Amino acid sequence: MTVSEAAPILELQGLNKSYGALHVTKDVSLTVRRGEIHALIGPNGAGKTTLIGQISGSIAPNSGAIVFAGEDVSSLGVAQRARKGLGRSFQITAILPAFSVLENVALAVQAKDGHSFRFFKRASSDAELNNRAKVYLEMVGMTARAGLRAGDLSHGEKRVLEVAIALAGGPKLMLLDEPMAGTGPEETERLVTVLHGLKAKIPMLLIEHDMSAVFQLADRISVLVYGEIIASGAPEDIRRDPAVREAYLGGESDL
Amino acid sequence: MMTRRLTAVGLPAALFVVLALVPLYAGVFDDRFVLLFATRILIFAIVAVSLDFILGYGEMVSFGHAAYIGLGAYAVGILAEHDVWAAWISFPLAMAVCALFALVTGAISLRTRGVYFIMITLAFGQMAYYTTTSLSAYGGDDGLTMWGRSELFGTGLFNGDTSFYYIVFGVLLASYLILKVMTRSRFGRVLEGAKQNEARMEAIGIDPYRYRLTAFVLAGTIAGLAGALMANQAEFVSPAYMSWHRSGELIVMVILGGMGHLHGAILGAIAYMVLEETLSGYTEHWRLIFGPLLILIVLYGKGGLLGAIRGR
Amino acid sequence: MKRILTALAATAFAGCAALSAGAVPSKAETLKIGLLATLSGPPAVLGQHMRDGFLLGVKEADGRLGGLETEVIVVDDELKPDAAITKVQGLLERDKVDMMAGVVFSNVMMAVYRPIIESETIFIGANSGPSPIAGRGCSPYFFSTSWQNDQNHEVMGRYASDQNYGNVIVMAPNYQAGKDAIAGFKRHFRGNVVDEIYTKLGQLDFSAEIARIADEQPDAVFTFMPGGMGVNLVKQYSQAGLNGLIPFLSAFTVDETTLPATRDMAVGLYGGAQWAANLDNEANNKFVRDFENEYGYAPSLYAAQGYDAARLIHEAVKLNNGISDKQGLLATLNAAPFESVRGDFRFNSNQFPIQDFYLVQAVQRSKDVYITEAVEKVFDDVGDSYAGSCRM
Amino acid sequence: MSTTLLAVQTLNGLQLGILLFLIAAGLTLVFGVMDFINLAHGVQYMLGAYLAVAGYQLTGSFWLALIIGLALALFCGLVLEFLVFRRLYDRDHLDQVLATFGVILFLNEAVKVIWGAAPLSLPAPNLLDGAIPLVNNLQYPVYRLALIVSGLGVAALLYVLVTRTRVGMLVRAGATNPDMVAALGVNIRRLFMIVFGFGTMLAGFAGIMAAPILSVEPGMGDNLLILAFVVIVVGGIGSIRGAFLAALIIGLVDTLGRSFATDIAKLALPPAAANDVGPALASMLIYILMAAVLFFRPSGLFPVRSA
Repeated sequence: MTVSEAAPILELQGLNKSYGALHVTKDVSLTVRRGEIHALIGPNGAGKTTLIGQISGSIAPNSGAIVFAGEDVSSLGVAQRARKGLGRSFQITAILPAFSVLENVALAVQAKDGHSFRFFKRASSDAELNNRAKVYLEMVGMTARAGLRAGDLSHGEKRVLEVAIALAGGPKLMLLDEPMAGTGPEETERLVTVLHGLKAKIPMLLIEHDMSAVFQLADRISVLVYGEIIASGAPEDIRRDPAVREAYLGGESDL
Repeated sequence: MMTRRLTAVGLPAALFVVLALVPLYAGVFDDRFVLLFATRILIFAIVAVSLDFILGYGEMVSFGHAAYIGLGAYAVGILAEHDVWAAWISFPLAMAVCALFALVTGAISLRTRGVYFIMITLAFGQMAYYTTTSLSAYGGDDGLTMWGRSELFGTGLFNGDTSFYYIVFGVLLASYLILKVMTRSRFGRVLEGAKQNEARMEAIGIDPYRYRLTAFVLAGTIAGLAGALMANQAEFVSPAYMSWHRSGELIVMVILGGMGHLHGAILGAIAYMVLEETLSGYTEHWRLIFGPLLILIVLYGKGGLLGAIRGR
Repeated sequence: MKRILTALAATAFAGCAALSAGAVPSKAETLKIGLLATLSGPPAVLGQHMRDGFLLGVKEADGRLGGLETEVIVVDDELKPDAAITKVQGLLERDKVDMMAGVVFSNVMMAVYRPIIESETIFIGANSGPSPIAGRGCSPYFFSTSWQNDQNHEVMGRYASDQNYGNVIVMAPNYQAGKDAIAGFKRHFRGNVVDEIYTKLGQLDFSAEIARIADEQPDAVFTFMPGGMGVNLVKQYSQAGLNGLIPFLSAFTVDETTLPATRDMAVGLYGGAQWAANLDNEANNKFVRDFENEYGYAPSLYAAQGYDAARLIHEAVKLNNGISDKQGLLATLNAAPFESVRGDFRFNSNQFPIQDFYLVQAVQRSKDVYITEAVEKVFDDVGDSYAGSCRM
Repeated sequence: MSTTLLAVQTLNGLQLGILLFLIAAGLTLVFGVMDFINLAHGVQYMLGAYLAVAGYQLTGSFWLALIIGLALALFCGLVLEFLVFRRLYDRDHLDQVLATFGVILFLNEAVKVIWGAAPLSLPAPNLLDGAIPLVNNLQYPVYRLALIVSGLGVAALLYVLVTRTRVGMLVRAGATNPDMVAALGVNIRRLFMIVFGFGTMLAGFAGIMAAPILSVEPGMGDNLLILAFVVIVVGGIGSIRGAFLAALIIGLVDTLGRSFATDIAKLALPPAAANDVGPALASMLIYILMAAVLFFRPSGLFPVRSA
C-alpha cells in the first residue's frame, strides 16, 4: 500500500471562517493520510492560526466539516478531540514549567488513561505512570533530563518535550504548530531527526516556517495564502508551482 | 534538595507540634484566653487551608469564601434553634449545604477566569449575605444566639475548652493531611497543571472544568465544617461572618503565609490574627502599622512568610 | 532546619507572651473596666462619642471611679460580632476586668452578651438595647444607661399620632434594627402607614425613595437611618426640596454625630431621644460644658449615655465601698444612685431605664456648631414594653 | 405606580449610573492598560473627597476646593505610585491585591486620625444649589444635573483621549496587547505613570463630585470599590464604553429594583413576606445581574482583550 492510497486520518471539508467582513478561512479542504507528514505552509497572516484553532477545536468554523479518524468531530471541544487522539504542540511553547520533565509526560499518560479522579495515591510514586512516561522520553531522547524542572530546559529541549507530551497521549495524528520556531540550527536538526523517526508510527500535520525542515520531512505540502489553499501536492510539485512562487515569494525563487 | 524536603515536611510537622502544645502552655500559665484565641485562629486556619487548596493549587481566587463559614454556621445555629443539638446531624448537614452551594455557584463561576471569577464569587457571597440579613425568623442582622454547644454522642466534648480545642485541631490536621495528599495525587496534578497552562491540559485531552469544580466543592465543604465549628466556638451566628471584608481577609491570610503549600495558609492565619490582636493592643490606630507591614511583606518577602522562612 | 524550628517557636511564644501581657490579677483597690465600642469603619464616630463620654466621666472622678484607681481598657469591636467575642474573652480572661461597659451595635451586643453575663461580670450597656436582653434574656448583671431599641421610635410614633398625621411613610434599612424601628414606630402610631420602604444597608443614593415619597405625598415621613446612610438621606431629602414640605421624623438619624456633615440641610428636622443638650439640669449643663471643653465638639446622646454609665459606676461603687461585695454592688447599682444628665432616671424591673423621652429638633447654635434641642416632652417616666417578660 | 414616577425613577437610575461611571472609569483604565488590580482606587476616591473638604475649609469656595482637591489627589496618587505601585506592575494579581489592601487599611486609618471619625460635609456651590421642579412635590437638584453633565463630560473626554491622541492609541494598544507596546520601544513605565496619575485624578474627581450628596466619612470608598468592580466586570475590563454602559445598566437596575421590587413581590406574596423578600431581592439585584451577565458572557459585555 502506498501512502497516497491510505485512508485519510484527517479530512477538512470546505471550512469557512470569517470575523465580520474579514474572511480568514476560505473553503479550505485538506487531507492528512496515515503514514505521512503533511506540511502546511504559507506567509504570515495567511490564516494558519485560525485554521489550527478550527482543527483543534478552540474556534468553530462558520461552515464545513472536520472529519477525524472517520468521525465528524466538528462539534467537539478541544479536550474531547484530544481524547479522540488528536495530539498537538503549540507555536508558543506550552509545557507545564513548574513540573519536572517526567511529570509533564506522566500527566499526558494519565490523561490518556482517563483516571484523573484519583485522590489519594501519590502520583509521583505511581510506578506504572512513570514507566510509561519514560518510554516516551526515550523515544525523543530525553531520558537524561527526566528529573529536571521543565521550565529550566533550553528552548529546543522544550520543543522536544512538547513532542513527547503529544506522543504520550497516544495520538492518531499530531498537529505540530511551528515546532522549529525559535530553535537554533542544531536543535532544529535534532527535532527533524526525532520527527522523522516517528513518521512511520504517527501521521502529522506540520505547520512550519523553516523551509529546509519542511522539505526534509514532508510527504505532501499545502500552501495557504489569504485563507485559501492555492496549491497542494508533493514537495517537488510545490517547488515548481508558479502560483506558489508568485504568492509566496513574489516571484523570487529559492524554494 | 535535601533541605527543601526537610522544609516541606519539617516545617508543617513543627507547626502542628507547637499547635498541639498550646493547651499545655495555657494550662501551665493558667491562661485561658490563649487557648480560646488559639481555637479561633485554628478555625480560621481551616478555612484558609481550604481556600489555599483552590487558590494556591487551582488558581481559583474565591472572593466569596467567607460565605461558607456563614452557611455552615447558620446550618448548625438554625438546627440548634429547633433544638437539634446532635453534631452527627448538624455537622454533616452543614457540610452538605455548603457542598451544594459550592456546586451550584462553582458550576456557574468556573465558566469565567481571573478577575471575572473573583467578582462572580463575590456576587454569590453577597447574595448569601443579603439572604441571611433578611432572615427575620433567625434574628436577621442581629444574629442568632446559640444557647449551648453541639453534642457529640453525649460526651460533652464541645463544652470543655481543651477538648474543643483538640476537636478543632483534629479537624485542621485532618483537612491539612487530606488536602495535602490530594495535591500530590493524579487529581492534584491535573489541578496544578491546569493552573500552569490550561491550553496544554486541553490539548492532552483534559478539560480542567470538572476537576476545578470538584476542588471548589471540596474547599467549600471544608470551610462549611469550619463554619459549624465557629458557630460552636462563638455560640452565636451572624451574617457578619460572610461579609466580603471577611472573604478579603481570608485571601490576605493565604497570600501572607505563602500560597500553594497549605501549611503556609495556617501560618498566614496565625500571623494575621496574632498581629492584629497584638498591634490593636498597643494602639487604636494599629492599621497605620499593619497596612504598611503588609505592603513591605509583598515588596520584600516574595512568597509570603514561607518564602521569608526559606530565605529565598 | 534548626533555624526554622527556632524561628517558629520564637514566633509562637512571642505571640503567646504578647497575648498574656498585662495578665496581672486585679487587686481589691483597683477597678478595671473593659469598654467595648465600635471604633473603626464608617460608624466609628458613634463609638468615639460613647468612649469620650465614658472617659470624661472617669476623668471627672479624678481617674478614680468610686474612689478606686480606675483603668479603662478601650477595645474596638470592629463591628464584627465574632471578633468581638474573642476580644471580650481577652478582657475577661486575660485582663481580668471587673466590669464591662459599652457596645454600640445590637449584633455585637447579642454576640458578647452571653459570655459576659455568664462570667457573672457586671455589664453596663451604654447604647444598644435589643429586645431579647430587655425581655426574656434579662440578667441581674446587665444594666442599661440608654434605652431599649424600640423606644426612640415609639416616641416618634406617639408624636405622629399627637400631630394627627393620618398617612405616614416609614423607611428603614433592611436589617433587624430597621425592622424593629418600624415595629416600634407603629406601636404608638394610630394613623395609617401607607408605605413601608426597606432600603439596602449602607445605601448611598436615596433619590428613588425620595421620588416615591414625593409621589405619594404623605403627611409625614418616619425614618431610622443611622450613620452615613442618614447623612446621605438628609442631604438628598433637603436637595430634593422636601424639607419643610413633608415633615421628617426620625430616630438616630439627626444627631450630633451626623450634624457636622448635614449642617443647614438638617436644621428643623425632628428626632426622638431621651437626651438633648438643652435639657436644663445641673448635671447636664456641667456635662455639655465639660465635654466641649475637653474634646472640642458637641456631645450626642451616645456621649451622654457613656458619661452616665461612668457616673453610675462611680456613685454605686462609692456607696458600696468598693467592688468586693458583688451582690451588694448589684443592689446599689439597681437603685441608680446618681444624677443622670437626662434628669429623671431609675431602673425598671429589667434594669433598663425608666425615663422621659423628647421630641428633639436640629438647630444651629453658632456658626459651626449644630446640635439637637428638646422641644417637647413626649413620654414621661416610661419603661419599655419588654420588661414584663423579664423574670429575675 | 404612575408613569411619571417610572420616568423619574429612570432618571434617578441613570444619574446613579453616571456617578458609578465616574468612579469606575479610572479603575477600568488602570486595570485595562496596566493589568493592575488597584483595590486602593476606593480610598483614592475617599481621599479626593477629604482633600476637597480640607480645601473648602481653607478657602470657603467649592471651585477652589475642587482644584485643590484634584491637585492634591494627583499628588498623593503619584507619591503612592512612586512608593508602592510601580514596584507591583510586574507582580501577579494576588501580590497587587495584598499590597493595595495594605494601602486601604493605612489610608482609611490615616484619614480618621487626621480628620476624625465624624462624617464631614462639602456644600454644593451656590451656583448649583437650587432645584428644578419636576412633578408633584419633587424638585430635581441642580447639583445632580451638574453631576450628570460632569459624568458625560468625563466620558466624552475619555473617548477623545483614547481614540484621538497618541497616548490614547498606546492605551488602546496596551489594553489589547501589552507585550507589543513594550516591544515597540514605548517607555512603558512612563505610560503607566501617566495612566495611573490620570486614574487617580478620576477617582479623586469622583470623590469630590460625590461629596455634596454623600457622606464624607472614613471607609466611604470601600463599598463603592466593590460597586465599581461590579461595573467594570460587567462592562468588560478595560473597556471605557463597557464601563459606561454597564454603569448605566447597574444604576437603572438598582434604582428600579429598589423602587419596585417590593410592589412586585406583593403581587405574588402576602405583604409581610413581600416586605422580607422584596428588599432582600433588591439588595442582591446587581449581583444577580453580574452573575447572569458573566454566565452568558464570561468576559463581560464588551471584552477588550481576546484570550
